[in-house]
Amino acid sequence: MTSEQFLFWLFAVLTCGGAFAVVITQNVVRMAFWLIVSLGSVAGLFFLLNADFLGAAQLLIYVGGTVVLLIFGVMLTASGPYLQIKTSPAEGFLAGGIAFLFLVLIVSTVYAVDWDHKSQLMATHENGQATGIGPQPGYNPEQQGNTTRPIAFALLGMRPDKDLASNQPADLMDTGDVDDLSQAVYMGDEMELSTGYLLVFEIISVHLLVVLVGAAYLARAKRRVDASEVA
Amino acid sequence: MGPILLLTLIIFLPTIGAIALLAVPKDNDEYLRIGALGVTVVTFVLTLFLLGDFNTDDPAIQPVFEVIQVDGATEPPDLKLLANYDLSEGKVMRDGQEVQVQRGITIPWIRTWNIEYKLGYDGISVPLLLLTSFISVLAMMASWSIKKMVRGYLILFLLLETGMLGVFLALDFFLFYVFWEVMLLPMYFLIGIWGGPRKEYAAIKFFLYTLLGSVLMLIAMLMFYFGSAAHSDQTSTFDLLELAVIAQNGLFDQQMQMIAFVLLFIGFAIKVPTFPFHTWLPDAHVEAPTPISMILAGVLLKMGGYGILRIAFPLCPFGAHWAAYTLVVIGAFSIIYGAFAAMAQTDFKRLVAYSSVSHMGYVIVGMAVWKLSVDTNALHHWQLGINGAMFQMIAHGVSSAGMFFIVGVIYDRVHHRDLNQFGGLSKLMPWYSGLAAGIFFAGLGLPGMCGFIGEIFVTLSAWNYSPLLAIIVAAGVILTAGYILWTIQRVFLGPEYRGPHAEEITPMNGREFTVAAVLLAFAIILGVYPPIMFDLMGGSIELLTETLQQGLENATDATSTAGLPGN
Amino acid sequence: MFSDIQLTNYLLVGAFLFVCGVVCMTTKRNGIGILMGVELVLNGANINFIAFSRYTPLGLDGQIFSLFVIVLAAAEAAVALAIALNFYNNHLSIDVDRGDELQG
Amino acid sequence: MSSETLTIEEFQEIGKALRFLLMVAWLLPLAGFAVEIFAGYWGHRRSKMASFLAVGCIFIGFACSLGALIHWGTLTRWGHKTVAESQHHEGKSEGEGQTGILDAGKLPVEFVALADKPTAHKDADNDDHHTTSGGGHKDAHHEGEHHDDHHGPGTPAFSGGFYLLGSFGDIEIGLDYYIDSLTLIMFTMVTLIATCIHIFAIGYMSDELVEDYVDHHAHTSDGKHVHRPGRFYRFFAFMSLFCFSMLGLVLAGNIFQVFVFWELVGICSYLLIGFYTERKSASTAANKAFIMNRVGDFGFLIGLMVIVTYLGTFRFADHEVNGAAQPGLFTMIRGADGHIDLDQTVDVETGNDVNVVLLKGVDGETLTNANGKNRTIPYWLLIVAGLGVFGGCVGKSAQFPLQTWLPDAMEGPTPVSALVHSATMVAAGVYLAGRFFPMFTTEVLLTIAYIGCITLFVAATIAVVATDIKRVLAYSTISQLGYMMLAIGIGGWGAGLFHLVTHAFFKSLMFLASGSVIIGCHHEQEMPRMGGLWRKMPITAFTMLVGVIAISGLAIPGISIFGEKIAFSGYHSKDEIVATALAFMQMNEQHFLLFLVPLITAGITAFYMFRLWFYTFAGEPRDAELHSHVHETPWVMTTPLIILAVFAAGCAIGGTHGPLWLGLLNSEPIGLATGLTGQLSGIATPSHDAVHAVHSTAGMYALIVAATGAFVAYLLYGAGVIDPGDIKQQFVSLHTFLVEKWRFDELYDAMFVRPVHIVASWCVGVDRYVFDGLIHRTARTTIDVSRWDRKFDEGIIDGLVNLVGNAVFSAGRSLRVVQTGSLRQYIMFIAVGVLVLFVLLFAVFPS
Repeated sequence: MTSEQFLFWLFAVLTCGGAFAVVITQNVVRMAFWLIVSLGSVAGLFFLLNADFLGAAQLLIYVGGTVVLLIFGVMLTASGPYLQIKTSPAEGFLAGGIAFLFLVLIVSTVYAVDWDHKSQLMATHENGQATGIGPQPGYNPEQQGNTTRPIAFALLGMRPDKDLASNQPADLMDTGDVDDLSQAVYMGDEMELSTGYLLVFEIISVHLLVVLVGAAYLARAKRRVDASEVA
Repeated sequence: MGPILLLTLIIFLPTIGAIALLAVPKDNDEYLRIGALGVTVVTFVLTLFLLGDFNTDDPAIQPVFEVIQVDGATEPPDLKLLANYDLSEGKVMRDGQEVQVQRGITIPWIRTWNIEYKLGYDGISVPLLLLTSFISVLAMMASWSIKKMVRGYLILFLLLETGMLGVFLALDFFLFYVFWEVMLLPMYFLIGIWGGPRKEYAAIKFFLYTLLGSVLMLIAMLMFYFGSAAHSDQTSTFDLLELAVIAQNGLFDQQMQMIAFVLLFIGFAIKVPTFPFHTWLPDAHVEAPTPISMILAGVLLKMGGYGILRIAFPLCPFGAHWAAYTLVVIGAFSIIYGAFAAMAQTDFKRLVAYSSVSHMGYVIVGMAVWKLSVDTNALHHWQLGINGAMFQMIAHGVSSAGMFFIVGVIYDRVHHRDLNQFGGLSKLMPWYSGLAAGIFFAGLGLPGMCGFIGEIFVTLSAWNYSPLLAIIVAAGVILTAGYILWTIQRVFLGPEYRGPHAEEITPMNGREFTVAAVLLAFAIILGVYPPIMFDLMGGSIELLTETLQQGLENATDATSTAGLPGN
Repeated sequence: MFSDIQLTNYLLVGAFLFVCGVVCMTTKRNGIGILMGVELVLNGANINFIAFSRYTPLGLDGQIFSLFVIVLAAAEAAVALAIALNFYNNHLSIDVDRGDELQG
Repeated sequence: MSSETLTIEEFQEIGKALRFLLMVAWLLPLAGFAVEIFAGYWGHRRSKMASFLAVGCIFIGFACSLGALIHWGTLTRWGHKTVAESQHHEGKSEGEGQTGILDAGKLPVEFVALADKPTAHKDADNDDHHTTSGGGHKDAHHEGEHHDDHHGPGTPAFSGGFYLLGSFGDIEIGLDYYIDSLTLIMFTMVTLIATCIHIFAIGYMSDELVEDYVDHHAHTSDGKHVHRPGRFYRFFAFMSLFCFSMLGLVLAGNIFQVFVFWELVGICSYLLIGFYTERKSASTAANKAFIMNRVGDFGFLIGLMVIVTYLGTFRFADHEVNGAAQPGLFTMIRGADGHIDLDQTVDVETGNDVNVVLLKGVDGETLTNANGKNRTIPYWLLIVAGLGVFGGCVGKSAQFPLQTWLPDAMEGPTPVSALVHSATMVAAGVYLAGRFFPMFTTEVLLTIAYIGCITLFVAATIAVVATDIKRVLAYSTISQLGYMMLAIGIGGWGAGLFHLVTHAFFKSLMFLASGSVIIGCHHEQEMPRMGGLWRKMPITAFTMLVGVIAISGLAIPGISIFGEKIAFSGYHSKDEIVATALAFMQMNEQHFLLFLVPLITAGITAFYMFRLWFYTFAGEPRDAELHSHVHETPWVMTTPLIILAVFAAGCAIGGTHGPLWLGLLNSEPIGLATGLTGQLSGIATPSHDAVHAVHSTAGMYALIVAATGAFVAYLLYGAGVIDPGDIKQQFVSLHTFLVEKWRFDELYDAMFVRPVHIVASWCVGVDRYVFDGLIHRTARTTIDVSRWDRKFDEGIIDGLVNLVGNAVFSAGRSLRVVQTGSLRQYIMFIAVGVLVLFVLLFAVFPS
C-alpha cells in the first residue's frame, strides 16, 4: 500500500463518513462540524489528484468561508427547540431507499463505462489524429506540477496547457516564458487556438458581485409587516 | 432633391405629419389644424416641384435613370438620374448617343415575391397628383368646421392623403393595391365617426362596396402575377411597366385578358362610380362631413378612372377593346341616369352626389371610345376622348369639390339640406351666391369653365364610336342644365328664405370665401386655357393609345396565327 | 480493490457524497440542513470533475469547472443564507415544511 | 376679272389691323365686366360709374368696329379688290412659312400661322391670314345689271387663330377668328345698337340706384314687397359680359368656337332674364330660356360631332395643321365652285349603296385617307350635321318648335329685351345659319325654310291678340326671325342677313320705345290701360312710329327722291325676302306655301304693329289715373331712340344698290348667285337674276298686303270704326287659342317636363328599391348566414374546444395535489424522476 493509496483511503473514508454523519445527525451545529470534516477531506482528495490550487481553494472557500457562513446562519436562526427538527422515520426510510437506488444507479454507471477507452477516444478526437502517446494523454500533473499558473492563464483566456502541451516540448511549458508563449500564439495559421475562460470568468465575477449585493439586500434587517397594517 | 426622396416625401410627408400631430396635446385644436394645413400645403408645394421636374416632351414614365453598365460585371448596374436628354424615334438620346435607361424608381421591397417599391409619374398621373394635393389643401381649409375629436380627424385625413398620393405614384401593382387599401380605412372612419345621422350605414356601405372592388382587383392582380411568369425574363412580377410590355406584345391570352379586364373594370368602376355600382356614392357623400365629401368627389372618384387608364387598359388591351362597347353604354347610361336621379332629389347634397355620377359617366365614355380602324383618324378621336376624359376628371375634381363645399357652407349655417326650404340666399349671402352660381355653372358645363372642355371633348369623340350612344351622351347637356338651373333657382333665387334657422345665415367668412374663390378661379382658368392640362397629358395619352393599339393587334394576331378560338 | 487508485475510486466517492447530499436535502426540515445537502452534492460533483481532469484528456478544464462550481457554491451559500434569514423573519422558524404557500 | 389687286403683304397688313381692332372691341367689354362686377359690389350703390364704364367700353368697341369697317372698306374698295396671285408658283417654300410663323410669334397671344390661299383653286402662299374662297366669289357671267360694278372674286376673308384649346393628332380645336364683310357689319351693328341701349339703360335702370330697392312684383310669404339693395352695377356688368360673348360669337373662326360663345350668350341671357331674381316668374323664365336653348344646343352638338368625326376640323377657313395645309369646312364640302361632289359607295355594315360626299382639299383635289381611299362623308350625315347645327339656331332664334321661351324672356328689363332678345342674340341663330350656309344641303335649306315659315306665321297670329306691349314685340321678333330663316332657307342669303341688320335696328328701337313707355307709365305694360300717350310722350311715340312703319314695310310707291324710294329699312329687306320667295316658288312650285304664308303674314305684321301703336299712343286715354302720371322720359332715354330711329329709317338706304346690301353680298357663299340645285332633292334656289326679275312684282304685292294690314289696324284701333271687341266675340275660340299661344307650353309640359320628372323619380326609385334593396337583401342574407355560422361555432366548434379545455382543467385539478409546496418533497420528486428516467433509458436502450 503506497502512501498515495493510504492517503486516498483515509480521505475517502473521512469524506464519506463525514457526509453520512451529516445525514444522520439531527443537531444543526453538529451537522456543520461533520460537514467541515467531509469537505476538508475532499480538499485532501484534491491534493491527491494533483489539483493543488483547487485543494487550497476548497479549504479556503468551503471550509473557511461557506461553512462559517452556514454556522452564522445557524446561529442567526436558531432558537432553542428548532435546533433539532425531526422528520418522520417513514420519510427517512423512503429517502434512504431512493438514495440507495440512486447510488446503485450511479455505481453501476461508473462500472459500466470503459474509462480508458473513452479517454483514448477523447484524446484522438482532441488532436484530430491518433497520437499514440498512450492511455494517459491528459494533463499530467506529475510532469507539470503547479496548476496555479495554467489556471490563471486559462481564466485570462489562454490555454498554454492545450495549445502547447501536446505539440511543443514540455520544457517550454515549464519555463512558462512569456515570449515563447506569445510566439506560440502567433504561430497561428495551421494551429487552432483553444479558447480560454475569460468571458466566463468575467461573468462569474459580476455574478458574485450581484449575489453579494443581493444577499445583503435580502438579509438586511427590516421591519416585520403586520397583517393589520397592510389591511 | 433627388427623385427618390422627392417622391417618397410626397407620399409620406402627410404620414409624418400625422405622427407629428400625435405628439401635440389633444386640446390645441387651432394649432393642430394649422399644423395639418401646413403639412398639406408643403405636400402641395412638393408636387409643384414634381411638376417642375416633369419633362413634358417625354411621354413615358419618369424619372429616367441612365443605366451605367460596366462590361462583364455581374453586379447590378449603377443608376444615374438623367436630367438632360432628348427623344427621337422612341430612343433616349444624350449628346447624340443612345443611352440605356430605366424608368421609374425601383427599390426591392419584398424580394420573396419580387415586389418592388416602384414609383414614377407621367402625363396621366401628374395632373391627378396636383389635383390631389391641391384639393387636400382646400379640404383641409374647409376642415375648420370639424369640432369633434379634431386630432383624430386630422390624423386620419393626412393618412388618407398618403394613400391617395401613393395610388397615383405607385407603379408596382402590389404597391398600388396597398395604397388603394390604405386609403380605404381612414375614409371609413372619417365617414363613420364625423358623418351625419346615418353615418354608420353610409360608412359600412362605402367600405363594403369598395372592398368588393378591391377583392376583384386582387384576383386580377394575382392572375397577372402568375400569368407573367411565362413571359417575363425573370420570375413573376407585379411591375406594371413590365406587365404592360407583356400585354403590348400580346402575350396574355385573350381569354385571360377578357376575364381580367372585367374584374379590374368592376373594381375601378365601383370607385368611379358608374351606373350599377353607384349607390354607395349618394349615401357616402350625404353623410360624410364637407371636407371629406370634397375629397371623395374631388380625388377618390378619380382613382377609378386613373386605375382604368393605368392598369385595366394597358394590361388587357384586348379585353378593353372587347368590352369597349359595354363601357360606353355604361358610361352613357350613367350620364343620363345620374342626371335624372339628380333631378328628382330634394336633398341638396344628394343632388350634387348624383351629378357626380352623371359627370363621371363622361370619363368612362371618353376612355372607351376605342374603335379599331385602319384609319389613323380613329386613333385621334380616341385620343380626343381620353384627353377629354382626363380633363373631365380634373375639372370634376375642381367643380364637384366646389359644389360640395358650397353645400357644406350653407349646411353649417342652417343645418338642413332640403332644397324646398331654401331660397333668397342671393340677397342674404351675395358673395356666396355669386361664387356658388359660378361653381355650379362650371358643373353645368358652361364654356369658359372647366366642366365644358371635358364634357364636350368626350362628346365629340363619341360619334366616331357609335352615333347612337353619342346622341345619348349629348342629351346629357339638356338634363344637366335642367337640374342645375332648377337647383340654383330653388336655393339662391326667390323672394325669401323659407327654411329654419334663418337668423343664423351670415355671409361667408374669409376662409370659406378663399376656398370657394380659389376653386372658382381654377375652374375658370382650366376652362379658358385648357392647354395647361393638355400639354401635360397629351403626349402620354398619345403614347398610351398607340401602345394599346399595338397590344390589341398583337393579341389578335397571336390568335390568328396560333389558331386559338377567338371571339 | 486496494491496488492502484483508479478513476473509479474517486467516482465512487463522488457518487456517495452526491447521494448523501440528496438524502440530506430530502430528510432535513431545517433550511440550513438542506443547504448543507446542497454543498455535499456540489462537492460530489467537484470530485468527479477533478478526477476526470486527472485521468482523462479533459485536462485543466475539469479543474477550472470545479473552480467555478466552488465560487458559485459560495455565492449560492450567501444567497441561501439571506433567504433563510428572510424565511426566518417571515415564519419565525427555519422549518421548511412551514413554507408551503405554493401548495396547489 | 378684277383689275385691282392687293399684294399679299397689303392683305396681311389689313388683316392684322382688323384683327387688332376687332379684338379690342371684343375684349373691352370683358374687362369692363370684370371691373364692374367687383368694383360695383364694393362701390357705392348710388354710383353710376358702372354704367359709364360699360358705355365707355362698348362705345370704344363701336368706334373700333366702325374703324375696322372703314379701314377694310377703303383699302379693299369695299371688298372689290382681290388678292394678287403669288408669283411664287411653288409658293410654299420653307422660308416663307417660317416668316409667317415668326411674324405670328410676335403677336401678344399665341397665334397659329395658317396656310394662306388667295383663292381656293390657285397656288398657296404662306402668311398669317387665310383667304377663303367663301367670300364674294362669283362668276362673272351671272352678275346682274344692278351690281355690274361688282366683278369677279372679291376680297377674301381674313382668318387666323388666337390659341389652341387642344390638339389631338390632326384634330385641332382652338379659338380662331374669321373676318369678312359680314363679320364687320355685324360688329358695327351690334356695338352701335348696344351703345344706344346701354345709354338708354342708364335712364331705365336708374331706379336701381338706391340702397333699398322695393320690388313691387315680388312678394314675401307675408304679402309684403321684397326689399333689396339696388343692383345697378350688376345689370351693366351682365350687359358687358353679354356684349363680349356676342362679339366673340360673331368673330368666331370655327364652329366649335361659335358653340362656346353660343352658350355664353345663353348664360348671359339667363342672367339678364333672371335679373329680378326675387321674382319667381323671372327665374323660371330664365331657366326656360336656357334649357330650351340647350335643347337646341343638343342638336348643335350632334352637328359638331358629325363634323369632327368626318371632317376632322371645325375651322371655316383653310388653315395649317402640323405644317401641312388643311382645307376648312367650306372648302371640304363646297370646293371652289360651290358644288357638292357626290359619289356612291357601298356601306360596310349593311351592304347598301349610300350616297357620299367627296371631301375636297385646298387645291380642289379630292382628299384621301392614309390608306389611299377617298375621304368622304355620307350625304345623309351631312344633312344630319346641317340639321343639327340648325337645331342650335332654332333654339337661339326661338324658331318653331322652340319658340316659347322668347315671350317669357320679356321678364327681363326692357333694355335686355331690346339688346339680347331682339337685336343680337336671337339673331345669332340667323347669323349662324348664314355663316354656316355652305354646309347646308338643299334638304336642310328646305327644312330651314319651312321652319321659318311656320314660325313667322304662328308668332304673328299670337302677336295679334297679345296685350302686353313687350310681348307683342317679342312675338313680332319671333315672326321676323322666321322671315330671316325662311329667306336663308330659300337661298336668299343676302335677303335674310339684310333683314337681320335692318330688323335689329327697328326692333331695338321699338323695344326701347316700349321701355320708355313702361317707364313713363310707371311700369305698366298692359296696352288696354294705355292710349293717347302720344300727347304726353311725343318723342317716344314718333320714334316708335318710325319703327312700326319700318317693320310693316310701308313705303310710298312711285315717288323717289334722288333715285331713292321713300321707304324705311324694313321695306327694302322684307321686299327682298318676298321677292326671293316668289322666285323660289316659281322654280319649285310645290312649295308655294313658302311664298304665300310670308306674304300674308306681312299683312298681319303690319296689322299688329299698327294695332300696338294705335292702342298705345293714339285715341283717348283708357286709364285716366295712369294717364295723369305719364311723362316723357329724360333725354338719356330719348336720345338713343332718336339715333336708332335714324338708323331704322335709313340703314338700308339704297336698297339693293345700297352699301349695306352690297357689303353683305361681298360675303355671300359661292355658287349662290347662280342658284344652287340639290343633286338628290332637285330643289333649286333662285339666282340673283331670277330674284331681280320678280323684284318689283313682289314689292308691289308686299306693299299692298302691308298697307291693307295697317289700314285694318287703323280702322279697328285708330279710327275706332270697328269695335275689336265684336270681332273677339265672333272668334272667341280662336282668340282663346291664340291667347294661349297655340298651347305650346301646355303641350311641352305634358310631353317633356312631366315625363322627365317621372323618369327622374323612377331613377331614384330604382336606386332606392332595386339597387339598395338588392344590397340590403344581400346584407340581410349575410347576417342570416353569419347567425347560422354563429350557432355552428358556438354549438360544435366551441363545444369541442370546451371539451378539451374542460378535460385539461380537470386533469390539472387532480394533479394539483402533487403540488404540495413542500421543498423536500420536490427534491424527492427530482430524485425519483431521475431514477425513473434512467430506468426507462435502460429499458429502452439496453446496452
